[in-house]
Amino acid sequence: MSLWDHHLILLPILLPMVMASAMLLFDERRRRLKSVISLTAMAAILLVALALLHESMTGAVDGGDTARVYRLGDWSAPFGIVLVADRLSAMMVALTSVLGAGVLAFALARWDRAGPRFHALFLFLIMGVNGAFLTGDLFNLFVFFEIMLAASYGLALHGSGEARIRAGLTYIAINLTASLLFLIGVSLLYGVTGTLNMAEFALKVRTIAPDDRGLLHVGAAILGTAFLIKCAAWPLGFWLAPTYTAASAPSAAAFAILSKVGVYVVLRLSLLAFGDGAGASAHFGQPWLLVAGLATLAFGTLGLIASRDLSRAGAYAVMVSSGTILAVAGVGDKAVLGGALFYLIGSTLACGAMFLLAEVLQRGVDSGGQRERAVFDDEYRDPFDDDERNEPGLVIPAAVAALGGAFLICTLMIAGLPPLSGFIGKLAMLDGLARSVSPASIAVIVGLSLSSLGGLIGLTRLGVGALWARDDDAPELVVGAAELAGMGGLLAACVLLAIFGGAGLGFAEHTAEWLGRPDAYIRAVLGTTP
Amino acid sequence: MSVADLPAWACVVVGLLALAGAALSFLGAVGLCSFKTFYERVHAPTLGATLGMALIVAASILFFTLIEGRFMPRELLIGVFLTVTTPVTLILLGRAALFRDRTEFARDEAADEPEPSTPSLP
Amino acid sequence: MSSNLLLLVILAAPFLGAAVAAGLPRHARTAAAILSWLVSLVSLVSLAALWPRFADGEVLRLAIPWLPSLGVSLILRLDGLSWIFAALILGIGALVVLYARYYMSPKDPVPRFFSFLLAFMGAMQGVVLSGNLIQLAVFWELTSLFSFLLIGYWHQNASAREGARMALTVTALGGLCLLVGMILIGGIAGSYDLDDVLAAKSVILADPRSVVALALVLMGALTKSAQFPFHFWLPRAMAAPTPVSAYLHSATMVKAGIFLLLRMWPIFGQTELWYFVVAGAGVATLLIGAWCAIFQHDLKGLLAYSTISHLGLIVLLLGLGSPLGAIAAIFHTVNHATFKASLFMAAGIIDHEAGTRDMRKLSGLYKFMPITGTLAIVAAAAMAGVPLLNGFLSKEMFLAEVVAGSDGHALNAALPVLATLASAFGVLYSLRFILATFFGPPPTALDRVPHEPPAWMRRPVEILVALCLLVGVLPAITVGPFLRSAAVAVLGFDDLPYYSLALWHGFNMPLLLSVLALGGGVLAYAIFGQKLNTNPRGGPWGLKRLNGGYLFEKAMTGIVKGARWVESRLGTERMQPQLRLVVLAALAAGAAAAFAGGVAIRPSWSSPGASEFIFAALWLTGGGCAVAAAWQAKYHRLAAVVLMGAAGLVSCITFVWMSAPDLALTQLLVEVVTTVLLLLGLRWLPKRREDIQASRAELVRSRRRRRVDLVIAAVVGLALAFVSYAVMTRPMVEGISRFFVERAYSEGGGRNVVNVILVDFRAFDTFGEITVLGIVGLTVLALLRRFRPASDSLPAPNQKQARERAGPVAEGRKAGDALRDTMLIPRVVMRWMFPFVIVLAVHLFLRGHDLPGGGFAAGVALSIAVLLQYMANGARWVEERLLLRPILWIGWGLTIAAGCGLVAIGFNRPFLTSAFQYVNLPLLGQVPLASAVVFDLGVVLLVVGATVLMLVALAHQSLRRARDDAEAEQAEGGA
Amino acid sequence: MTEFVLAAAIGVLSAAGTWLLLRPRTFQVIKGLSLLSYAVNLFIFSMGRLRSGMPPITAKGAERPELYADPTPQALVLTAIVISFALTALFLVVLLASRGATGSDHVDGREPAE
Amino acid sequence: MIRALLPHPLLALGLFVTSLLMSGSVGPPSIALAAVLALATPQVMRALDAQTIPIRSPGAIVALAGCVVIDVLRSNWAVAAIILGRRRHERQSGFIHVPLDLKDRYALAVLAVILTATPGTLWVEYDSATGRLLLHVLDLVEEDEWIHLIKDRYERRLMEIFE
Amino acid sequence: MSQAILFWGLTIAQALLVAAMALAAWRAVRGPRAQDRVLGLDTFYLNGMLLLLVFGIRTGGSIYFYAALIIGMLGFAATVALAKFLMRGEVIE
Ligand code: NA
Ligand code: NA
Repeated sequence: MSLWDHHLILLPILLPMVMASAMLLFDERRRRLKSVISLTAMAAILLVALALLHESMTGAVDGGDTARVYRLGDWSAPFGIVLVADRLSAMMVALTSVLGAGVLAFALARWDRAGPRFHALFLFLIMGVNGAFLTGDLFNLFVFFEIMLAASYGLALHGSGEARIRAGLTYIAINLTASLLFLIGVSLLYGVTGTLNMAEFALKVRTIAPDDRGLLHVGAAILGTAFLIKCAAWPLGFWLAPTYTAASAPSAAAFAILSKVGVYVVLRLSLLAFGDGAGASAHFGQPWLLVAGLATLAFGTLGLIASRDLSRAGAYAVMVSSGTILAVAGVGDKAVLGGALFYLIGSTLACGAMFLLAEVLQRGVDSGGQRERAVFDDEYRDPFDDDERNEPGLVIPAAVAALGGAFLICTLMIAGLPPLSGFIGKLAMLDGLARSVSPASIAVIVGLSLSSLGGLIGLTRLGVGALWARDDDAPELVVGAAELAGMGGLLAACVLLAIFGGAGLGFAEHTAEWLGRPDAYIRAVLGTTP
Repeated sequence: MSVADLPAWACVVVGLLALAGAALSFLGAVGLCSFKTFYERVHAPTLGATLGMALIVAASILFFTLIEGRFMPRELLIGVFLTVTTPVTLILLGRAALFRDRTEFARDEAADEPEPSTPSLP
Repeated sequence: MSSNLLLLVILAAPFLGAAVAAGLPRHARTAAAILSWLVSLVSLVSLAALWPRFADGEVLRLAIPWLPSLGVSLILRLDGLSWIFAALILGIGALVVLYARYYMSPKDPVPRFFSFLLAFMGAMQGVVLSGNLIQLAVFWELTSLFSFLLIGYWHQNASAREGARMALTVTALGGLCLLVGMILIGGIAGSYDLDDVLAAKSVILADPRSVVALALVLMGALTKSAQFPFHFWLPRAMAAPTPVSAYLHSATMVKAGIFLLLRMWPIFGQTELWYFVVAGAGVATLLIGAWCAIFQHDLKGLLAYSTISHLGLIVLLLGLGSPLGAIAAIFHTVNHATFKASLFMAAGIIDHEAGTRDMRKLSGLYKFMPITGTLAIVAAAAMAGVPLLNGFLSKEMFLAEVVAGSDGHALNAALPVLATLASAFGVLYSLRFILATFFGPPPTALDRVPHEPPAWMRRPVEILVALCLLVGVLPAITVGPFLRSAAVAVLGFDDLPYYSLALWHGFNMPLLLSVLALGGGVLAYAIFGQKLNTNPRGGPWGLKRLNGGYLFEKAMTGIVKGARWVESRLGTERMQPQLRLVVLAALAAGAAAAFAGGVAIRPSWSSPGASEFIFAALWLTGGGCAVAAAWQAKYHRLAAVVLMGAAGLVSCITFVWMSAPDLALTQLLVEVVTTVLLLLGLRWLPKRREDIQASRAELVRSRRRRRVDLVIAAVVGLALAFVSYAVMTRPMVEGISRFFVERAYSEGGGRNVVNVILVDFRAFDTFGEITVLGIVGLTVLALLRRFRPASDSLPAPNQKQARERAGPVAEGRKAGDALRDTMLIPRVVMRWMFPFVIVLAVHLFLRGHDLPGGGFAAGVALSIAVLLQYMANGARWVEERLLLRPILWIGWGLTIAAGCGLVAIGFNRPFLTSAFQYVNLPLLGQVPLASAVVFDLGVVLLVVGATVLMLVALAHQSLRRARDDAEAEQAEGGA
Repeated sequence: MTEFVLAAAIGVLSAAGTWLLLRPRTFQVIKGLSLLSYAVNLFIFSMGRLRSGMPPITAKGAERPELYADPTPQALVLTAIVISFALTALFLVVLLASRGATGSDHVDGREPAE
Repeated sequence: MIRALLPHPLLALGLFVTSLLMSGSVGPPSIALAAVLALATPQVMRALDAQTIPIRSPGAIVALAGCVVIDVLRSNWAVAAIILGRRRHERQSGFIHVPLDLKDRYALAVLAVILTATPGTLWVEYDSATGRLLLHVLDLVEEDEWIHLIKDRYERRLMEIFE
Repeated sequence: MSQAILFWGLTIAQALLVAAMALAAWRAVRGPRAQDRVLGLDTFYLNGMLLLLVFGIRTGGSIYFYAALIIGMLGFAATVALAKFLMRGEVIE
């Protein structure tokens, strides 16, 4: 194993962090340099994620699935912190970098100038998200959650303005409370199991004294509540819509991955520690996931229908996506889970694109920044003050057609209609659900179908309004090349996912199957046979 | 040397010094509560901050010097810094109180009830 | 050419053409038309070329794998039924393209139109060529989608937007039902492959789920084919350009539903549900459509309702479940496509040339456009079922089938009557179409003189009308083989019944009914014609209330309103309820788990010593302070800050008491900084007074709210206390800590285990934690740069203003003297404390690895040193003297920490691997050198940077305000 | 009894914090979060069980690891303290910005409409 | 040279001792560290443009210190007595003005620290223009006596040391 | 006996200091004016620090020292800020 190959898993976390730190060392006004650095970082992470993905699928001795483990500080698990890249985490990192690259490209049109230090905050966000996906340690997960959230607070407020601040206040208050719950949960789990390592925790769940199991469950339940808040599960996710709606487009688009971090952790921990082999704790909390997922799905769909503008619809689409996956996780059927994972990829990209699109279509409503003094003299001035141009750089012709096409793809993806990848994911879930008839699966089938219809109704209403029925005094639709590249990249990924749907779905199903075998993960991390 | 091996005189001295210091400081706190006006109350804690503190610091230095078997005067640092910094606080507080009493802006950010018996102010 | 390639061409050519057309420039009308025409021809020729390749009953298949794990592949499957539908789609498509070239205005972006049209054509091909249930549903939804785009082509018109949305919503709803139905069928049959499914008929019918599946599939078919009660979208879709109507509503879109029914007919055609739903919907649609058509004034409206009626007829035929009915249905599908397409095109020509489609304005057009008029008359006659035309033949078969099946159900018995009635209506509206438009006095309400259209615009109509005649006269030769092949595909060889495609079957019941209908229709026109033509309302008599479109709009508005209502009821954007929910959810989750799992407490209450009592007294005080802080936080913020400080100190003492000196140090330092931060912020908060009286109702409400919150808070407290007590009284579990304690010195090089954990064992946590601090610093800066204080907190604080005025005033004092005197003494002390605090920080930093302290504590201590200078001397003074570059420090701090971790990689060890060594230095002796110290140095730098940044950015707000005020004053003075 | 006292302390701190967290004024909320983080810090700390006078500062090479107070929760608390400090500062600035932008210190940025 | 290296010798000494005390040991590493800190840290005082403290009479310092210690002890006793409730009725607290001749701010600072650290007296306000000090006294028996005490016992010695 | 004197001396000293803290807290709660509260906090800190010193003697360890030193050196920063806020309405000018 070559030098870099060994440390590959570190890069998705370290690279954005180092780049962001380096950006703090030079002048804020060197935009081009920053743009190049951030885009390069995203591209590099994508390559690394693909390499990790490849490794996770073929790295085992028998050429099969494995989890690559990186021991930070050279301390072995469960004592030190380990990073673990398996199919799921590598997939999530790859997804993050694709989304991140698209969003970043879009932001280069003008949004990265709407406030100071956008690139640094953005890279820190990526660092936090990737860390949350890769870490194999519960408390380190908390730390990465905080990195991600801290950056998200900055990005949510990026560009300032009353609406953002108002929504941001609630967002921060709720997430701070959730973080406290996270701490309570993790420490309680430590208190009864004596470990922070996820793999060892999974082992301890199996063998814990019956007397302690109640406390263990209390800890898991509180932790679960914290994660459900991040997933924006009903009734804990009302913060999502106002925050994402108010946030600047690139921030909101990047946030499409944040709720997925919550979803990821729920999947990871429930399948690792509370899977079939967990004895008396097997399938702990699963019914609640089902209920919360369905409620979220329903509420998100209604919210989508009720939305008055596209970015809000995008926010509810994020909720629908979370609800879908949670509900499916609540059914607890591995065959269905594969579809859900595939759906997760597509819906995340589509929700991200939706926010970007909403910004372009609703441009002119948002009134840039306010003239204010810099706090420090070395801090650059607000560029929106310098030039009143509000244009997104190079403007491309046929904007309406391009945006119409983009909107169409977004709608199809979010509503899960044929023929794009949103549909394939839904189809796979429905297909799996239809095979085993149970009240739960019927409820989820109905929920998925109705949410598709609701998504279609809501989005066509808004899209017709935004694209076809524009007021005469509404500004002409223009889209910058960078914006289109960002948006188009995300949507192209959705289309590619549909074309290579067979391979993608196969991957997702294998991943679900891998998640159903936690012993392999545990063995890779702890080096012992459970 | 462990605590059990401490000579009897040292035990007694350390114990009494600490007790006296604490008692003085406690007395200061009592004064803080029992005096009628702020300008009187502000004098009370100085008991603990000066002699009370000094006694306890002395107890500590003596104790650790004996325990460690070498001169351990590091608590002096605490004494010195406390002596230097406590007046700063008190001066500022007294100044603030005087100013607040002088001006009519009795109700402000740190809203509170007016002093029952404000003495004649200079 | 191989049949596989040809199959692929049939499907792919339209989509490719669509992509190319989309890329054509806006004005390339002719190019786009030629392209589209060529594309349809290529596909049509390919289709024709395949005709000889499947002899009776043979099926051509081409499978392209797509989603193997779901058993969903792209299967192109060509049988007789597909062929006839595909031919219809491509043939009429080619004619519509030709027609559209002349119909569309050069002002419109015509290439886009052709692009959509070709894409739609491809989607239809996909439906009819599907050899896989899921694939069928996919293309089905695509047809809905492209029809949406086509109907909404003139989206500047509100009616086009509404029509498009309605069509999409209804048909996509059906499509989703279809999808779920197909998934169910596939699940029952064990495969989505159409051939497998058709072969699994008995399995499917035996499964109870099949009823649900059938209902869902029918939902798809009926919505698509505009069957009652989903028929309303079709008339609204007439807002589309006429070529679209001619295409979608004669031969393609609406026929997809028919195609689906035909596909499912072999499986479900004989079931009860099928009969009641399909036949019931068919007969209702037949009658309602015909009845409504009678009253239309808009030519396209009339044709739209006529289409609905004819689709009802076909659906009714399929619903009857008899093989002959199915054959008749296919036959009528073909016939209807030809005459209806030509009629739509004719209506379009009239619209194009006369400028209106309103029959009340049109009159006597025959004189102006005799050829078009003749063509329209022939086509309308076919629609009315006049002999010698194709419409007559299939209607005869229809009537025959209705009569033949008129025993059994009451519905069956009534069918002949209803069918005749509907046919009479058909005659009536066909007559109206012709007579009101082409005959009578010359038109007066037109704003131009109508004339014949360009010849090539008429050509498609001529071809279609010729087909009507040809089929009408020579059915067996023209359409016989294709019909037979399609019938075989549906019914199979063995079950193919005898039928005759002849013009004359002798005098029989169907003929009688036909004659009755013709006569009745003419008679009705004679009586009611005038009244109908002038009917002011335009709506059908008796069915005004049953306006599906209106109800649909109502329903959609209702859904949106309902969703908003639910959103506001089941959701909230207010912070308090959300936080309450979060707290309650956590409580509920924890409680549920505790009750389910059981949490036992094993108290260990040994007799408490004096020390325990002191500890208890300490917390009695601390707890009291916390409660008092909570109590005071609303009206006495400063008091709350003070009391919180006290509670915090008690926590710190607890940490010392319970062997956690590092925690005590850190919390103490953080406490100081937090207090100052809060005080810096307090200045910008509004004054809050107890004496402001709220309304009585509000008081009651808030009291209730407080009571509830008090209960919640108490429960939270109890719960957390209970859990922590339960854990604390349990024996320690053997965990990872033992390892840390054992190895801290030997492998981490430090005696302070906590610090070794922080900078070595779990340095990655610290690495993340400092990143958080850095990020927050950046965010704070960003926020404060745009900070705008509320207007009432703009002026300098009262104290400060008064201070400048009042005080022991002596002559010759300047502004600021008072402050300088006040701060004289504190300033001296605070300034000289600076180096001492630095020494403290250095010690905290250096000893951290062995004793309480560490990078974070050192960093905060340094920040406090800077802070003291700020408080003593003011921001301006400090910044003139000290070089503060907090952002740079943050950057360097992070870089150093990361770089220190990266050094290990150079030695091929994992990130953050630390090394330590005892070095023997001259004079100093053995000195420990750990690489973790460098890491900790990064921590210090970052902490100082971030903390100073936060403090200073906040402090600068007052300065900035003063500066702005001064500038504003200056500006005013200058003006 | 020490355990009981500390548990009670955690209970009181968290109850007071929760009560403040649910109040309508931003300043109350930030104070609530601070009190809650005190409570949570003590809670985390208590997960390592209590031990007086045995800080995890070893001699050169620890002979009896079980004698020392559990260092892990202490390390966790330290991280938690730092993070909660940072986020308190952030929340403070946001609440100030909210007050500045909306003119109100209500958590919803507007006085409740009655 | 020496001045550049040691701008504030007294401060350096203080820092040296402080560092040693903080180390809690007098081994070579501690001394080295203390020396480095004592030499390096005072450099920041340059940035804060602190003037060097001119110390004239070391003897006076000792005298003053002794004086202060005695006064602190005495007033501790006095205030404790007051708190314990003796002379509750006749006792009167109040402000007095003390005209100061002292101008040096370090001297003033030391005086402020002494007065405030002594229980029973509180430095409240000083007006640099008039040199007038406002003092709060817990047990105000005789105003002139207090003024005399301050000027005689402290101010004179401080002037000896600083001016 | 001498050990007992030491033990009880220290115990009572601790008790007295905690009592002093309680009194200071009472002053901080009671007010009546803001300066009283700040003075209460200052006294609270002072007695807390002394408590740590006595605790150090009782346990014979030295871990209390830095905590006490920090209170002694830096604790006043918080009180200064409070006092300055009272006086000026702004902590940093
Ligand atoms: Na937005
Ligand atoms: Na005094």
